[in-house]
Amino acid sequence: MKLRLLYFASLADHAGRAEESIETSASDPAVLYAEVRERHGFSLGLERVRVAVNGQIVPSSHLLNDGDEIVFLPPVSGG
Amino acid sequence: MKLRLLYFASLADHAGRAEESIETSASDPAVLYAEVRERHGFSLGLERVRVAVNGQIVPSSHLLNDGDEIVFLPPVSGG
Amino acid sequence: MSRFSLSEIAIDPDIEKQALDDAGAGACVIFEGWVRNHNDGRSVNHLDYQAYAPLALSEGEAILNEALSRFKLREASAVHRTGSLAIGDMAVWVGVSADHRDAAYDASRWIIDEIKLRVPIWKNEHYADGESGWLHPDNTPVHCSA
Amino acid sequence: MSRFSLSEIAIDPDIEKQALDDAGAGACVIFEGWVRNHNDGRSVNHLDYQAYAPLALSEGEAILNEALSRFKLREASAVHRTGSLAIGDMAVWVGVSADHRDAAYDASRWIIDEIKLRVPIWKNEHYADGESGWLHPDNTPVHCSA
Repeated sequence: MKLRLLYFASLADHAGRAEESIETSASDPAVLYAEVRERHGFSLGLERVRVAVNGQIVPSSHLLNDGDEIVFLPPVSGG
Repeated sequence: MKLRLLYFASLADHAGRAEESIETSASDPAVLYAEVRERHGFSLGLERVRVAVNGQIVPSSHLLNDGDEIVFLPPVSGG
Repeated sequence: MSRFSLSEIAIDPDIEKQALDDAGAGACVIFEGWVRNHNDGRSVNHLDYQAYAPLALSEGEAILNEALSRFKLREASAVHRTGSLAIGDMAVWVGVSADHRDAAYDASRWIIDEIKLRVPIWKNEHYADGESGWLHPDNTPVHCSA
Repeated sequence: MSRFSLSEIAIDPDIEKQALDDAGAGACVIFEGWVRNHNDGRSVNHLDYQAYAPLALSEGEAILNEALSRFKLREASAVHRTGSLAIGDMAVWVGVSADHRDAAYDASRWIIDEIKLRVPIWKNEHYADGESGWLHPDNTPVHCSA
């Protein structure tokens, strides 16, 4: 299936891009993160990121569907 | 000696005036307060008022001098 | 420069805030006291603040200087209205700036508490039923007549 | 009406404060986060805030609505900057109004803490030495490369 990923902050720096579309068989965000982490060399472990799918925070075991927009959120630093 | 008294809030209402000059032999604010309390019918006891002499908070045993400006401060309610 | 002032006219928070500017400050906490339309279950129309000005100014100044030594602040400033105020009017403005928000919140709260406790200012509430009365610090009425 | 917003341009605190008006409110507490010229011992030139906007807006809104149910408030409102900010610029504005100051202080502090914890916004500091870096929530740098 095809997914759209958005990257922010340090993950965007590491990926060298703010977004990408990928073809993957990853069934959930945990598997997907392992895949993109290896490709882009992210140093943050899965336990440090939150996952948003289509604008909602979800558990890393959330079932992914074709066309989903996924964001791995590094620790925030607003305020 | 001659003293000048300023009254605020409920004490001004009771005294029917904002200030007065009086001739007194009261040696300290405690004695003076008893004197004006009786004259004006103040309900507040000495333990409820603070005393200022010439713009400074002082103990009720402070020695009074001719020409002093005395204020008995009812509990405040600013803010 | 004095940090505490009394004002007979409407407080302008934008002007007051300029006293807090500091390039090292990351947090600013502002407290404003507004005239409420109710107190202690009664409907309030407007109110008057009366101050013993010389002592109010020196007590206010002492509170702000003590805050600057007690808390890790950059700046602290406050102004209190006197005279007649309508519902919604600002009665008091307290502003602090600090490197971090912990100190800013703690100092802001401490300053307004001390102002309410120590500064010789009295509030006279005028109620919708036509009565009026001076208030104690806990906002209960002074029952000074028998 | 939304209570939380993001702004790409300078925050105007006078406009934001209008959302807090309520004749029953006696206390207003405002928190402003300003860009400091230093962090963690380093000299800062300017910084950028990046937000994941759709989620930032819904998280911010959820925080303010939760504050209104947790604390006895009249109103609550907040806005966070995005984009490039200079020293002294306002990064975040949080305002609450309440009948009494206890609730106003408690809610204000709770809201800014939750914003810093939950809202997907990231700060990139540019230092005087030419380096830059994304920050963790505790303002320590992210060492993401080996």
